[in-house]
Amino acid sequence: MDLETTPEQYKRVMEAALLAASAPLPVGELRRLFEPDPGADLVRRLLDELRAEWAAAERGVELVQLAGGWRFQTRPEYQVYLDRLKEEKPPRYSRAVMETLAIIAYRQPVTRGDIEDTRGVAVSSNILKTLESRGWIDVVGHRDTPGRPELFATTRRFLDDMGLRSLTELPALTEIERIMDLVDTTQIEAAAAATPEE
Amino acid sequence: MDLETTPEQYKRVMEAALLAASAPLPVGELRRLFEPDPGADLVRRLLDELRAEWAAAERGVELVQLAGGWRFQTRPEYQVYLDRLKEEKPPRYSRAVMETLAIIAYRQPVTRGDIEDTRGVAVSSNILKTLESRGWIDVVGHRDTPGRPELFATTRRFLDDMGLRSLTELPALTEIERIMDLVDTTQIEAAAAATPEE
Amino acid sequence: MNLPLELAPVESLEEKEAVARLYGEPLLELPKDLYIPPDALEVFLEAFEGPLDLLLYLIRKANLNILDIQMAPLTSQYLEYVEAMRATNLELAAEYLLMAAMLLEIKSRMLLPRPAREAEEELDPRAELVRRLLEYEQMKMAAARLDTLPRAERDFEWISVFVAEKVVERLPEVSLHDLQVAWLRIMKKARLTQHHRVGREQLSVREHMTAILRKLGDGAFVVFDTLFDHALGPAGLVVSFLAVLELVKEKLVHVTQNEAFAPIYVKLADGSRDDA
Repeated sequence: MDLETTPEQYKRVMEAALLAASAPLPVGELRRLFEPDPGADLVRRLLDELRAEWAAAERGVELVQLAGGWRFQTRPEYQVYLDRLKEEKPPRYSRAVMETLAIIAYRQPVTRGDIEDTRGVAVSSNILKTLESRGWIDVVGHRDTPGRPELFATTRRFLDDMGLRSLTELPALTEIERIMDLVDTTQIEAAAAATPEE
Repeated sequence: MDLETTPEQYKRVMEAALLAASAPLPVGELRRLFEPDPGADLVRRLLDELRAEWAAAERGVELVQLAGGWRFQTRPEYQVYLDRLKEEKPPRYSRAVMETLAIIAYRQPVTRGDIEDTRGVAVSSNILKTLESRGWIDVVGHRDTPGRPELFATTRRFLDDMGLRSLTELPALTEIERIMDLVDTTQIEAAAAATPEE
Repeated sequence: MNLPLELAPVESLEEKEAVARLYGEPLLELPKDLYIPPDALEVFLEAFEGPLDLLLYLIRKANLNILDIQMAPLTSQYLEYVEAMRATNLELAAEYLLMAAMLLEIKSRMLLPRPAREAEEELDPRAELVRRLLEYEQMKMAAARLDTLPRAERDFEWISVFVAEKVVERLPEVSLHDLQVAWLRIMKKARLTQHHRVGREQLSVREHMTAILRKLGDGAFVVFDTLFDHALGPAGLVVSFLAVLELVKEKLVHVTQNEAFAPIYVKLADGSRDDA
């Protein structure tokens, strides 16, 4: 009734069991797949081979050894793809965060005071912290005025994440600003909301 | 930010998603893995390639197309091994359960009364509960007769679990149908018409 | 018309299985006189799914064509079973009695002489029973076949490998378009449109301002010349120079020169303690 039990066949059985398992399988458990018991050493050796085979094939799934045993799991690099299958909507930054980022990007280097002047409202520390922890802005100096306020600018990382080579590739606004005078802001916002995620 | 997107890379991503999925993935869902959308044709072609690759490697796991989409599953020949790791045997369904399931599958949508007419015995609530909790049947409506009895039908999960892509892939009923042809059909129909609905 | 109904292999297997509990006696060889030990009768009857199932069995046992049922022997056999059930105090399902009544009714109708003129319209009293038997048999066989299909969890397992997720907060995605919209909103709100036109040149100056500030980041004096990357070409150098001027104007850097033609030094306005 058993399939032929070459080392190759052992591996195929272990692989199927590991792929189908809902929890890590310890070596002792994997030995139970076979009759007679192939012994811990053989099972361990085959596990190592199996791990190497999957690694060599550069698959999105890898065999890993954990405290609780062995299991297949997706490689972290693939999370970005798998996340797309999730139903939940991607989080969005608040309008305040986006406006602050825009001011820093287009007017850098700027102080918090500059941002507040432009937006007409106070800028909470949380907003700046959000952008700093994202690695998109940092402090590049201090303005030589009373209080020596910090000067914020965008980072290399910001350009990378936006797919830009330089700030000059930011969308030029003069043209649009002229159109803006004719268009109500709410319309633009509505259009922006309707634009599919890029 | 994305990995390089060669056909090979596409396949690795789809493979990882399919191996990790907890339900069959339809083509439309698989397209969402990529930006920009590679289109249904490319995804289908790559799925076929992927299935062929796994089949050629003679693994214990195969890629199959089901009603709900594509999914990896272990090959039945390997079950004898995998069963050895199981704490408890999967439920064996009684004839009453299987007959009820067959009537719902082939005659859907049907009421409990329809099932009882066909089987000639009362259908216990347990039987229907067993099938409902397995996710194989559900209530799809009510018949517009006194008491508004519930109408049962099979689910997509039923097809998936049975390895079917659609109800038309259910085993054919031909043998009996051939015999039915030999019966004086008019007589039987007349008899059926004469029988008051219960 | 006399086509013998053959049981599907699966089904006959199942039948044998069900009655194998009867002292290993195959079902088809049960004694005709119906002597079944009372404790076995229960098991025997449990093997049936109901009166239709029992009738089908009786028809098969007598090797009858289902379409040519001899009502008399079938009915008497059926009644013997029902009587046996009653005698052993088995809980008698209503369905069995109902079927008995139906059989008797069919039998009696067949015994009645038919008036000649009605003969054509009169239905064969067995037709409804045959229809139900065939319908049931069909579903019974379908159930048996359904049971042989490879089934998840019994014959194969689903694959669902663990998804290794970094426990990181999911970060919002921001597109250039989002940025543009944000900026335009500010412009509109602040009515700055006329005063602050941001074009490519300005941005390029601002980019260099940031770059120079980063070069001066450690607060040390830096030789003016080294702020310029000659690889940028003449246009780039001009922009860099404009950036330094802008930084001076905005009081972001200090530029010092001890004497004419001496090296020019630049340092952050917020530099070290000796800045004052």
